[in-house]
Amino acid sequence: MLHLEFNSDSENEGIARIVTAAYIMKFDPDMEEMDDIKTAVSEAVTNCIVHAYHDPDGKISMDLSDQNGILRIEIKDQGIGIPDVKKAMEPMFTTKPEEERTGMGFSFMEAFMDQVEVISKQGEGTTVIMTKKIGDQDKLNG
Amino acid sequence: MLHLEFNSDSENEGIARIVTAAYIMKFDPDMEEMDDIKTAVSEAVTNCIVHAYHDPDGKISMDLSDQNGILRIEIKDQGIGIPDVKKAMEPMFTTKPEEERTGMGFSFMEAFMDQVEVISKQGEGTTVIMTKKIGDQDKLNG
Amino acid sequence: QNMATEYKIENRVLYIYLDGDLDHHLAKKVKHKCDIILKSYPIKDIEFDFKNSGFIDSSGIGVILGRYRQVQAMGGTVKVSNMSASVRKIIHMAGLHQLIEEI
Amino acid sequence: QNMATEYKIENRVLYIYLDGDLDHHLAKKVKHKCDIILKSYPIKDIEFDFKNSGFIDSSGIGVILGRYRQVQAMGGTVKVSNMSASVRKIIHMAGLHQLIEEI
Ligand SMILES: Nc1ncnc2c1ncn2[C@@H]1O[C@H](COP(=O)(O)OP(=O)(O)O)[C@@H](O)[C@H]1O
Ligand SMILES: Nc1ncnc2c1ncn2[C@@H]1O[C@H](COP(=O)(O)OP(=O)(O)O)[C@@H](O)[C@H]1O
Repeated sequence: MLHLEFNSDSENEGIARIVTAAYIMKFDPDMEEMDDIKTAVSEAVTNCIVHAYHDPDGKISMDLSDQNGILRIEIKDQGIGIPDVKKAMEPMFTTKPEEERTGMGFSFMEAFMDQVEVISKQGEGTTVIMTKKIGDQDKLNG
Repeated sequence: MLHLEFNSDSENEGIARIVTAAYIMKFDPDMEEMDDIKTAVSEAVTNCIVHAYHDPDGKISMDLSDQNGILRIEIKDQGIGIPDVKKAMEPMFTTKPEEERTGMGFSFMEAFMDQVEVISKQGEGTTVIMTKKIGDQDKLNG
Repeated sequence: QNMATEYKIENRVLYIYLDGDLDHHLAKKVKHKCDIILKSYPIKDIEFDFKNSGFIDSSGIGVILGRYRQVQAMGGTVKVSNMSASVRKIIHMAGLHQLIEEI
Repeated sequence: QNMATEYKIENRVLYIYLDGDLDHHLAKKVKHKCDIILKSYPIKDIEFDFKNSGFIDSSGIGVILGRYRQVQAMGGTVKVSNMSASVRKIIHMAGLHQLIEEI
Protein backbone atom coordinates (compact mmCIF):
# COMPACT_ATOMS: atom_id res chain seq x y z
CA MET A 1 0.00 0.00 0.00
CA LEU A 2 1.46 3.28 -1.07
CA HIS A 3 -0.01 6.75 -1.24
CA LEU A 4 1.49 9.57 -3.28
CA GLU A 5 0.34 13.19 -3.54
CA PHE A 6 1.70 15.75 -5.92
CA ASN A 7 0.83 18.95 -7.76
CA SER A 8 -0.62 19.12 -11.26
CA ASP A 9 2.79 19.97 -12.69
CA SER A 10 3.79 17.97 -15.78
CA GLU A 11 7.17 17.38 -14.18
CA ASN A 12 5.42 14.95 -11.83
CA GLU A 13 4.20 12.62 -14.60
CA GLY A 14 7.57 10.91 -14.64
CA ILE A 15 7.62 10.63 -10.85
CA ALA A 16 4.24 8.85 -10.86
CA ARG A 17 5.58 6.35 -13.39
CA ILE A 18 8.79 5.77 -11.44
CA VAL A 19 6.91 5.19 -8.19
CA THR A 20 4.63 2.73 -9.95
CA ALA A 21 7.57 0.90 -11.50
CA ALA A 22 9.29 0.68 -8.10
CA TYR A 23 6.10 -0.56 -6.44
CA ILE A 24 5.49 -3.38 -8.92
CA MET A 25 9.11 -4.60 -8.91
CA LYS A 26 8.19 -7.10 -6.18
CA PHE A 27 5.97 -8.91 -8.67
CA ASP A 28 9.00 -9.42 -10.90
CA PRO A 29 7.03 -8.23 -13.96
CA ASP A 30 8.40 -8.68 -17.44
CA MET A 31 9.44 -5.62 -19.43
CA GLU A 32 6.18 -5.52 -21.37
CA GLU A 33 3.95 -5.65 -18.26
CA MET A 34 6.10 -2.92 -16.74
CA ASP A 35 5.77 -0.62 -19.75
CA ASP A 36 2.04 -1.31 -20.13
CA ILE A 37 1.33 -0.31 -16.55
CA LYS A 38 3.58 2.75 -16.75
CA THR A 39 1.69 3.87 -19.85
CA ALA A 40 -1.70 3.46 -18.14
CA VAL A 41 -0.49 5.49 -15.15
CA SER A 42 0.97 8.13 -17.43
CA GLU A 43 -2.37 8.53 -19.24
CA ALA A 44 -4.41 8.87 -16.05
CA VAL A 45 -2.00 11.31 -14.38
CA THR A 46 -1.58 13.39 -17.54
CA ASN A 47 -5.36 13.71 -17.81
CA CYS A 48 -5.49 15.25 -14.33
CA ILE A 49 -2.80 17.74 -15.32
CA VAL A 50 -4.17 18.57 -18.78
CA HIS A 51 -7.93 18.42 -18.22
CA ALA A 52 -8.81 18.58 -14.51
CA TYR A 53 -6.91 21.73 -13.58
CA HIS A 54 -6.04 25.01 -15.25
CA ASP A 55 -2.79 25.54 -13.35
CA PRO A 56 -0.01 23.48 -11.76
CA ASP A 57 -1.32 23.96 -8.20
CA GLY A 58 -4.03 21.29 -8.33
CA LYS A 59 -3.77 18.28 -6.06
CA ILE A 60 -3.40 14.79 -7.52
CA SER A 61 -3.14 11.57 -5.55
CA MET A 62 -2.15 8.07 -6.54
CA ASP A 63 -2.80 4.98 -4.42
CA LEU A 64 -1.11 1.70 -5.21
CA SER A 65 -2.08 -1.56 -3.56
CA ASP A 66 -2.29 -5.23 -4.32
CA GLN A 67 -4.11 -8.30 -3.13
CA ASN A 68 -3.70 -11.86 -4.37
CA GLY A 69 -1.59 -10.77 -7.30
CA ILE A 70 -4.09 -8.12 -8.43
CA LEU A 71 -2.56 -4.66 -8.70
CA ARG A 72 -4.90 -1.74 -7.99
CA ILE A 73 -4.08 1.81 -9.02
CA GLU A 74 -6.30 4.71 -8.02
CA ILE A 75 -5.57 8.14 -9.46
CA LYS A 76 -7.65 11.02 -8.22
CA ASP A 77 -8.05 14.73 -8.83
CA GLN A 78 -10.31 17.40 -7.38
CA GLY A 79 -10.62 19.23 -10.66
CA ILE A 80 -13.41 20.13 -13.09
CA GLY A 81 -14.79 16.62 -13.47
CA ILE A 82 -16.17 14.90 -16.57
CA PRO A 83 -19.76 15.70 -17.59
CA ASP A 84 -20.25 12.50 -19.63
CA VAL A 85 -17.86 9.70 -18.71
CA LYS A 86 -19.18 7.28 -21.31
CA LYS A 87 -18.57 9.79 -24.10
CA ALA A 88 -15.15 10.75 -22.68
CA MET A 89 -14.07 7.12 -22.83
CA GLU A 90 -14.93 6.73 -26.51
CA PRO A 91 -11.85 6.17 -28.66
CA MET A 92 -10.53 9.39 -30.21
CA PHE A 93 -12.82 11.60 -28.14
CA THR A 94 -11.03 14.66 -26.86
CA THR A 95 -12.09 18.11 -25.70
CA LYS A 96 -8.66 19.57 -26.38
CA PRO A 97 -7.68 18.79 -29.98
CA GLU A 98 -6.02 22.22 -30.19
CA GLU A 99 -3.50 21.03 -27.57
CA GLU A 100 -2.65 18.03 -29.75
CA ARG A 101 -4.55 15.63 -27.50
CA THR A 102 -5.38 12.45 -29.39
CA GLY A 103 -8.30 11.09 -27.38
CA MET A 104 -6.38 7.85 -26.94
CA GLY A 105 -5.76 8.17 -23.18
CA PHE A 106 -8.67 6.08 -21.92
CA SER A 107 -8.21 3.59 -24.80
CA PHE A 108 -4.62 2.96 -23.72
CA MET A 109 -5.68 2.58 -20.07
CA GLU A 110 -8.28 0.01 -21.12
CA ALA A 111 -5.88 -1.79 -23.47
CA PHE A 112 -3.16 -2.14 -20.84
CA MET A 113 -5.11 -2.81 -17.65
CA ASP A 114 -7.71 -5.53 -16.98
CA GLN A 115 -10.30 -3.10 -15.67
CA VAL A 116 -10.73 0.66 -15.73
CA GLU A 117 -13.41 2.37 -13.66
CA VAL A 118 -14.00 6.12 -13.85
CA ILE A 119 -15.96 8.00 -11.20
CA SER A 120 -16.44 11.68 -11.85
CA LYS A 121 -18.60 14.55 -10.76
CA GLN A 122 -18.57 17.96 -12.39
CA GLY A 123 -16.92 20.54 -10.19
CA GLU A 124 -15.70 17.91 -7.74
CA GLY A 125 -13.16 15.84 -9.60
CA THR A 126 -12.40 12.52 -11.14
CA THR A 127 -11.15 9.18 -9.82
CA VAL A 128 -9.76 6.51 -12.10
CA ILE A 129 -9.41 3.00 -10.63
CA MET A 130 -7.45 0.48 -12.66
CA THR A 131 -6.73 -3.14 -11.80
CA LYS A 132 -4.54 -5.77 -13.37
CA LYS A 133 -3.44 -9.29 -12.55
CA ILE A 134 0.29 -9.05 -12.55
CA GLY A 135 3.41 -11.19 -12.46
CA ASP A 136 3.81 -14.92 -12.64
CA GLN A 137 1.89 -16.31 -9.67
CA ASP A 138 3.68 -19.67 -9.78
CA LYS A 139 6.96 -17.80 -9.61
CA LEU A 140 5.80 -15.82 -6.57
CA ASN A 141 4.56 -18.85 -4.68
CA GLY A 142 7.41 -21.11 -5.69
CA MET B 1 6.06 19.51 -3.37
CA LEU B 2 5.49 15.83 -3.05
CA HIS B 3 3.93 13.73 -0.33
CA LEU B 4 4.44 9.99 0.01
CA GLU B 5 2.91 7.61 2.54
CA PHE B 6 3.84 3.98 2.99
CA ASN B 7 3.89 1.16 5.50
CA SER B 8 6.83 0.32 7.76
CA ASP B 9 7.84 -2.53 5.48
CA SER B 10 11.54 -2.68 4.60
CA GLU B 11 10.58 -3.17 0.97
CA ASN B 12 9.59 0.51 0.93
CA GLU B 13 13.06 1.80 1.79
CA GLY B 14 14.07 1.52 -1.86
CA ILE B 15 10.88 3.24 -2.99
CA ALA B 16 11.58 6.22 -0.72
CA ARG B 17 15.05 6.54 -2.24
CA ILE B 18 13.76 6.25 -5.80
CA VAL B 19 11.09 8.89 -5.23
CA THR B 20 13.70 11.21 -3.75
CA ALA B 21 16.06 10.63 -6.66
CA ALA B 22 13.27 11.35 -9.15
CA TYR B 23 12.25 14.50 -7.27
CA ILE B 24 15.74 16.02 -7.21
CA MET B 25 16.48 15.27 -10.88
CA LYS B 26 15.21 18.74 -11.79
CA PHE B 27 18.17 20.24 -9.91
CA ASP B 28 20.52 18.29 -12.18
CA PRO B 29 22.53 17.08 -9.17
CA ASP B 30 25.86 15.38 -9.68
CA MET B 31 26.22 11.70 -8.84
CA GLU B 32 27.71 12.39 -5.43
CA GLU B 33 24.95 14.79 -4.34
CA MET B 34 22.42 12.24 -5.53
CA ASP B 35 23.96 9.39 -3.54
CA ASP B 36 24.44 11.54 -0.43
CA ILE B 37 20.78 12.54 -0.35
CA LYS B 38 19.62 8.98 -1.04
CA THR B 39 21.71 7.75 1.88
CA ALA B 40 20.26 10.37 4.25
CA VAL B 41 16.72 9.39 3.21
CA SER B 42 17.54 5.73 3.58
CA GLU B 43 18.79 6.26 7.14
CA ALA B 44 15.74 8.25 8.25
CA VAL B 45 13.23 5.86 6.66
CA THR B 46 15.01 2.76 7.95
CA ASN B 47 14.93 4.20 11.47
CA CYS B 48 11.14 4.45 11.30
CA ILE B 49 10.95 0.82 10.19
CA VAL B 50 13.52 -0.55 12.62
CA HIS B 51 12.94 1.57 15.72
CA ALA B 52 9.58 3.34 15.60
CA TYR B 53 7.35 0.35 14.94
CA HIS B 54 7.29 -3.32 15.91
CA ASP B 55 5.53 -4.52 12.78
CA PRO B 56 5.22 -3.59 9.11
CA ASP B 57 1.82 -1.92 9.53
CA GLY B 58 3.08 1.41 10.86
CA LYS B 59 2.53 4.56 8.84
CA ILE B 60 5.48 6.54 7.50
CA SER B 61 5.29 9.73 5.49
CA MET B 62 7.86 11.61 3.47
CA ASP B 63 7.43 15.18 2.25
CA LEU B 64 9.76 16.64 -0.35
CA SER B 65 9.81 20.32 -1.21
CA ASP B 66 12.22 22.98 -2.30
CA GLN B 67 12.56 26.73 -2.25
CA ASN B 68 15.36 28.85 -3.71
CA GLY B 69 17.50 25.81 -4.35
CA ILE B 70 17.11 24.48 -0.80
CA LEU B 71 15.77 20.93 -0.71
CA ARG B 72 13.66 20.03 2.33
CA ILE B 73 12.92 16.44 3.30
CA GLU B 74 10.56 15.62 6.15
CA ILE B 75 10.23 12.00 7.26
CA LYS B 76 7.68 11.22 9.91
CA ASP B 77 6.43 8.26 11.91
CA GLN B 78 3.78 7.83 14.59
CA GLY B 79 5.78 5.23 16.46
CA ILE B 80 7.36 4.89 19.89
CA GLY B 81 9.32 8.14 19.80
CA ILE B 82 12.80 8.90 21.12
CA PRO B 83 13.17 9.57 24.88
CA ASP B 84 16.45 11.50 24.55
CA VAL B 85 17.07 12.94 21.09
CA LYS B 86 20.45 14.42 21.98
CA LYS B 87 21.73 11.05 23.17
CA ALA B 88 20.19 9.23 20.17
CA MET B 89 22.09 11.51 17.81
CA GLU B 90 25.46 10.77 19.35
CA PRO B 91 27.78 8.88 16.98
CA MET B 92 27.66 5.10 17.51
CA PHE B 93 24.70 5.28 19.88
CA THR B 94 22.17 2.53 19.19
CA THR B 95 19.48 0.81 21.21
CA LYS B 96 19.55 -2.24 18.93
CA PRO B 97 23.13 -3.53 18.71
CA GLU B 98 21.73 -7.09 18.66
CA GLU B 99 20.11 -6.31 15.30
CA GLU B 100 23.48 -5.22 13.92
CA ARG B 101 22.58 -1.54 14.04
CA THR B 102 25.71 0.58 13.99
CA GLY B 103 24.47 3.83 15.51
CA MET B 104 25.69 5.64 12.40
CA GLY B 105 22.27 6.60 11.01
CA PHE B 106 22.03 10.12 12.39
CA SER B 107 25.76 10.70 11.76
CA PHE B 108 25.26 9.92 8.07
CA MET B 109 22.20 12.18 7.89
CA GLU B 110 24.23 15.01 9.43
CA ALA B 111 27.24 14.33 7.22
CA PHE B 112 25.22 14.38 4.00
CA MET B 113 22.66 17.11 4.62
CA ASP B 114 23.24 20.74 5.63
CA GLN B 115 20.83 20.60 8.56
CA VAL B 116 19.06 17.82 10.44
CA GLU B 117 16.31 18.58 12.94
CA VAL B 118 14.66 15.86 15.01
CA ILE B 119 11.36 16.37 16.79
CA SER B 120 10.16 13.44 18.86
CA LYS B 121 7.73 12.65 21.62
CA GLN B 122 7.56 9.30 23.37
CA GLY B 123 4.46 7.39 22.39
CA GLU B 124 3.61 9.86 19.63
CA GLY B 125 6.36 9.54 17.09
CA THR B 126 9.33 11.15 15.45
CA THR B 127 9.80 13.71 12.69
CA VAL B 128 13.15 14.23 10.98
CA ILE B 129 13.54 17.40 8.89
CA MET B 130 16.61 17.63 6.69
CA THR B 131 17.60 20.48 4.39
CA LYS B 132 20.33 20.87 1.82
CA LYS B 133 21.33 23.43 -0.76
CA ILE B 134 21.37 21.49 -3.96
CA GLY B 135 22.48 21.72 -7.57
CA ASP B 136 24.44 24.37 -9.38
CA GLN B 137 22.42 27.55 -9.00
CA ASP B 138 24.20 29.35 -11.85
CA LYS B 139 23.29 26.46 -14.09
CA LEU B 140 19.63 26.65 -13.05
CA ASN B 141 19.38 30.39 -13.57
CA GLY B 142 21.47 30.48 -16.73
CA GLN C 1 24.44 12.95 -16.27
CA ASN C 2 20.96 13.55 -17.78
CA MET C 3 21.33 15.17 -21.13
CA ALA C 4 18.67 17.16 -22.89
CA THR C 5 16.80 16.48 -26.09
CA GLU C 6 18.87 17.79 -28.98
CA TYR C 7 17.84 19.34 -32.28
CA LYS C 8 19.92 19.31 -35.44
CA ILE C 9 19.12 20.72 -38.87
CA GLU C 10 20.74 19.32 -42.01
CA ASN C 11 19.53 19.65 -45.61
CA ARG C 12 16.10 20.91 -44.56
CA VAL C 13 15.66 17.90 -42.25
CA LEU C 14 15.07 18.51 -38.53
CA TYR C 15 16.54 15.72 -36.41
CA ILE C 16 15.14 15.45 -32.88
CA TYR C 17 17.25 13.29 -30.59
CA LEU C 18 14.81 12.58 -27.77
CA ASP C 19 16.24 12.22 -24.31
CA GLY C 20 13.97 10.58 -21.75
CA ASP C 21 10.34 9.51 -21.78
CA LEU C 22 8.23 11.13 -24.51
CA ASP C 23 5.29 11.96 -22.24
CA HIS C 24 3.18 15.12 -22.00
CA HIS C 25 5.98 16.91 -20.12
CA LEU C 26 8.57 16.34 -22.84
CA ALA C 27 5.96 16.62 -25.62
CA LYS C 28 5.21 20.22 -24.56
CA LYS C 29 8.90 21.09 -24.78
CA VAL C 30 9.35 19.41 -28.15
CA LYS C 31 6.30 21.15 -29.61
CA HIS C 32 7.51 24.52 -28.33
CA LYS C 33 11.00 24.03 -29.75
CA CYS C 34 9.66 22.80 -33.10
CA ASP C 35 7.36 25.81 -33.39
CA ILE C 36 10.37 28.10 -33.00
CA ILE C 37 12.55 26.15 -35.43
CA LEU C 38 9.87 25.76 -38.11
CA LYS C 39 9.29 29.52 -38.05
CA SER C 40 12.95 30.31 -38.69
CA TYR C 41 14.20 27.51 -40.93
CA PRO C 42 12.89 25.99 -44.18
CA ILE C 43 12.31 22.51 -42.73
CA LYS C 44 10.88 19.85 -45.02
CA ASP C 45 11.14 16.59 -43.07
CA ILE C 46 11.37 15.73 -39.37
CA GLU C 47 13.03 12.69 -37.84
CA PHE C 48 12.46 11.59 -34.24
CA ASP C 49 15.32 9.51 -32.84
CA PHE C 50 14.29 7.29 -29.89
CA LYS C 51 17.78 5.99 -29.15
CA ASN C 52 17.72 7.61 -25.69
CA SER C 53 13.98 7.32 -25.11
CA GLY C 54 12.30 4.04 -24.26
CA PHE C 55 8.85 5.33 -23.41
CA ILE C 56 5.99 7.02 -25.23
CA ASP C 57 2.34 7.55 -24.33
CA SER C 58 -0.64 9.16 -26.07
CA SER C 59 0.82 12.63 -25.47
CA GLY C 60 3.95 11.54 -27.32
CA ILE C 61 1.77 10.24 -30.13
CA GLY C 62 0.08 13.66 -30.16
CA VAL C 63 3.29 15.60 -30.62
CA ILE C 64 4.50 13.37 -33.47
CA LEU C 65 1.11 13.53 -35.16
CA GLY C 66 1.08 17.33 -34.76
CA ARG C 67 4.50 17.64 -36.41
CA TYR C 68 3.38 15.27 -39.16
CA ARG C 69 0.44 17.55 -39.94
CA GLN C 70 2.72 20.59 -40.06
CA VAL C 71 5.28 19.21 -42.50
CA GLN C 72 2.82 17.13 -44.50
CA ALA C 73 0.99 20.31 -45.51
CA MET C 74 4.19 21.32 -47.34
CA GLY C 75 4.88 17.89 -48.79
CA GLY C 76 7.29 16.84 -46.04
CA THR C 77 7.51 13.57 -44.15
CA VAL C 78 8.10 12.35 -40.59
CA LYS C 79 10.43 9.49 -39.72
CA VAL C 80 11.05 7.71 -36.42
CA SER C 81 14.23 5.79 -35.70
CA ASN C 82 15.78 3.56 -33.05
CA MET C 83 12.46 2.58 -31.46
CA SER C 84 12.41 0.10 -28.58
CA ALA C 85 9.85 -2.70 -28.71
CA SER C 86 7.47 -0.84 -26.40
CA VAL C 87 7.72 2.44 -28.28
CA ARG C 88 7.01 0.58 -31.52
CA LYS C 89 4.03 -1.16 -29.91
CA ILE C 90 2.41 2.14 -28.92
CA ILE C 91 3.15 3.74 -32.30
CA HIS C 92 1.45 0.80 -34.01
CA MET C 93 -1.52 0.73 -31.61
CA ALA C 94 -2.08 4.37 -32.44
CA GLY C 95 -1.87 3.62 -36.18
CA LEU C 96 0.88 6.19 -36.53
CA HIS C 97 3.01 3.82 -38.59
CA GLN C 98 0.60 4.36 -41.48
CA LEU C 99 1.54 8.02 -41.66
CA ILE C 100 5.21 8.00 -40.80
CA GLU C 101 8.25 6.03 -41.83
CA GLU C 102 10.02 3.72 -39.38
CA ILE C 103 13.76 3.42 -39.83
CA GLN D 1 15.32 -8.74 -15.39
CA ASN D 2 16.19 -8.15 -11.72
CA MET D 3 18.35 -10.95 -10.53
CA ALA D 4 18.86 -11.94 -6.94
CA THR D 5 21.91 -11.79 -4.74
CA GLU D 6 23.93 -14.95 -5.31
CA TYR D 7 26.04 -17.00 -2.91
CA LYS D 8 28.93 -19.22 -3.93
CA ILE D 9 31.25 -21.32 -1.77
CA GLU D 10 34.74 -22.21 -2.94
CA ASN D 11 37.71 -23.35 -0.81
CA ARG D 12 36.03 -22.29 2.44
CA VAL D 13 35.40 -18.81 1.02
CA LEU D 14 31.81 -17.54 0.82
CA TYR D 15 31.34 -15.19 -2.14
CA ILE D 16 28.29 -12.91 -1.93
CA TYR D 17 27.39 -11.31 -5.25
CA LEU D 18 25.15 -8.48 -4.12
CA ASP D 19 22.34 -7.49 -6.39
CA GLY D 20 20.76 -4.10 -5.75
CA ASP D 21 21.14 -1.55 -2.98
CA LEU D 22 22.66 -2.91 0.23
CA ASP D 23 20.14 -1.25 2.54
CA HIS D 24 18.34 -2.62 5.61
CA HIS D 25 15.97 -4.62 3.37
CA LEU D 26 18.74 -6.49 1.58
CA ALA D 27 20.94 -6.58 4.71
CA LYS D 28 18.27 -8.63 6.53
CA LYS D 29 18.21 -11.15 3.70
CA VAL D 30 21.99 -11.38 3.50
CA LYS D 31 22.31 -11.88 7.26
CA HIS D 32 19.67 -14.61 7.21
CA LYS D 33 21.29 -16.44 4.32
CA CYS D 34 24.77 -16.17 5.88
CA ASP D 35 23.48 -17.56 9.17
CA ILE D 36 22.20 -20.63 7.34
CA ILE D 37 25.34 -21.09 5.27
CA LEU D 38 27.77 -20.58 8.16
CA LYS D 39 25.91 -23.21 10.16
CA SER D 40 26.28 -25.83 7.43
CA TYR D 41 29.62 -25.11 5.80
CA PRO D 42 33.12 -24.58 7.20
CA ILE D 43 33.49 -21.01 5.94
CA LYS D 44 36.70 -19.16 6.72
CA ASP D 45 36.53 -15.96 4.68
CA ILE D 46 33.71 -13.92 3.18
CA GLU D 47 33.87 -11.71 0.11
CA PHE D 48 31.20 -9.15 -0.77
CA ASP D 49 31.09 -8.33 -4.47
CA PHE D 50 29.51 -4.93 -5.22
CA LYS D 51 29.62 -5.26 -9.00
CA ASN D 52 25.81 -5.12 -9.19
CA SER D 53 25.26 -2.90 -6.17
CA GLY D 54 26.00 0.82 -6.24
CA PHE D 55 24.48 1.79 -2.92
CA ILE D 56 25.15 1.09 0.74
CA ASP D 57 23.95 2.79 3.92
CA SER D 58 24.58 2.23 7.64
CA SER D 59 22.46 -0.94 7.61
CA GLY D 60 24.75 -2.32 4.90
CA ILE D 61 27.74 -1.38 7.04
CA GLY D 62 26.09 -3.27 9.89
CA VAL D 63 25.70 -6.50 7.95
CA ILE D 64 29.31 -6.46 6.73
CA LEU D 65 30.57 -5.66 10.24
CA GLY D 66 28.44 -8.45 11.67
CA ARG D 67 29.88 -10.98 9.23
CA TYR D 68 33.37 -9.68 9.97
CA ARG D 69 32.84 -10.40 13.66
CA GLN D 70 31.61 -13.91 12.88
CA VAL D 71 34.53 -15.02 10.73
CA GLN D 72 37.16 -13.00 12.56
CA ALA D 73 36.47 -15.03 15.70
CA MET D 74 37.74 -18.06 13.77
CA GLY D 75 40.67 -16.27 12.19
CA GLY D 76 38.87 -15.51 8.93
CA THR D 77 38.75 -12.30 6.92
CA VAL D 78 36.23 -10.20 5.02
CA LYS D 79 36.93 -8.71 1.61
CA VAL D 80 34.89 -6.31 -0.50
CA SER D 81 35.31 -6.03 -4.25
CA ASN D 82 34.10 -3.95 -7.18
CA MET D 83 33.01 -0.97 -5.10
CA SER D 84 31.67 2.14 -6.80
CA ALA D 85 33.00 5.49 -5.64
CA SER D 86 30.00 6.09 -3.41
CA VAL D 87 30.09 2.65 -1.82
CA ARG D 88 33.79 3.16 -1.09
CA LYS D 89 33.07 6.58 0.42
CA ILE D 90 30.55 5.16 2.90
CA ILE D 91 32.81 2.20 3.77
CA HIS D 92 35.61 4.64 4.53
CA MET D 93 33.41 7.05 6.48
CA ALA D 94 32.39 4.12 8.67
CA GLY D 95 36.03 3.14 9.16
CA LEU D 96 35.26 -0.33 7.84
CA HIS D 97 38.30 -0.30 5.54
CA GLN D 98 40.47 -0.72 8.64
CA LEU D 99 38.90 -4.12 9.31
CA ILE D 100 38.34 -5.51 5.86
CA GLU D 101 40.30 -5.80 2.67
CA GLU D 102 39.32 -3.86 -0.44
CA ILE D 103 40.03 -5.58 -3.72
N1 LIG E 1 -9.16 13.84 -14.97
C1 LIG E 1 -9.97 14.42 -15.88
N2 LIG E 1 -10.63 15.56 -15.57
C2 LIG E 1 -11.44 16.17 -16.46
N3 LIG E 1 -11.68 15.69 -17.70
C3 LIG E 1 -11.05 14.56 -18.09
C4 LIG E 1 -10.17 13.87 -17.20
N4 LIG E 1 -9.70 12.78 -17.83
C5 LIG E 1 -10.27 12.78 -19.05
N5 LIG E 1 -11.08 13.85 -19.22
C6 LIG E 1 -11.91 14.13 -20.41
O1 LIG E 1 -11.98 12.97 -21.21
C7 LIG E 1 -11.52 13.22 -22.54
C8 LIG E 1 -10.86 11.99 -23.11
O2 LIG E 1 -9.69 11.65 -22.37
P1 LIG E 1 -8.54 10.81 -23.04
O3 LIG E 1 -9.14 9.57 -23.66
O4 LIG E 1 -7.49 10.58 -22.06
O5 LIG E 1 -8.02 11.70 -24.25
P2 LIG E 1 -7.17 13.08 -24.25
O6 LIG E 1 -6.47 13.26 -22.95
O7 LIG E 1 -6.21 12.89 -25.38
O8 LIG E 1 -8.15 14.19 -24.50
C9 LIG E 1 -10.60 14.41 -22.38
O9 LIG E 1 -10.43 15.13 -23.58
C10 LIG E 1 -11.31 15.23 -21.30
O10 LIG E 1 -12.37 15.98 -21.84
N1 LIG F 1 12.23 7.01 14.13
C1 LIG F 1 12.72 6.58 15.33
N2 LIG F 1 11.87 6.12 16.28
C2 LIG F 1 12.34 5.69 17.46
N3 LIG F 1 13.64 5.67 17.80
C3 LIG F 1 14.54 6.11 16.90
C4 LIG F 1 14.13 6.58 15.62
N4 LIG F 1 15.23 6.95 14.95
C5 LIG F 1 16.27 6.74 15.77
N5 LIG F 1 15.88 6.25 16.94
C6 LIG F 1 16.73 5.93 18.11
O1 LIG F 1 17.99 6.58 17.91
C7 LIG F 1 19.05 5.62 17.93
C8 LIG F 1 20.17 6.03 17.02
O2 LIG F 1 19.74 6.05 15.68
P1 LIG F 1 20.80 5.90 14.51
O3 LIG F 1 21.89 6.90 14.69
O4 LIG F 1 20.07 5.97 13.21
O5 LIG F 1 21.43 4.46 14.71
P2 LIG F 1 20.83 2.98 14.51
O6 LIG F 1 19.63 3.04 13.62
O7 LIG F 1 21.93 2.23 13.89
O8 LIG F 1 20.47 2.48 15.88
C9 LIG F 1 18.39 4.31 17.56
O9 LIG F 1 19.10 3.20 18.03
C10 LIG F 1 17.02 4.44 18.23
O10 LIG F 1 17.09 4.14 19.60
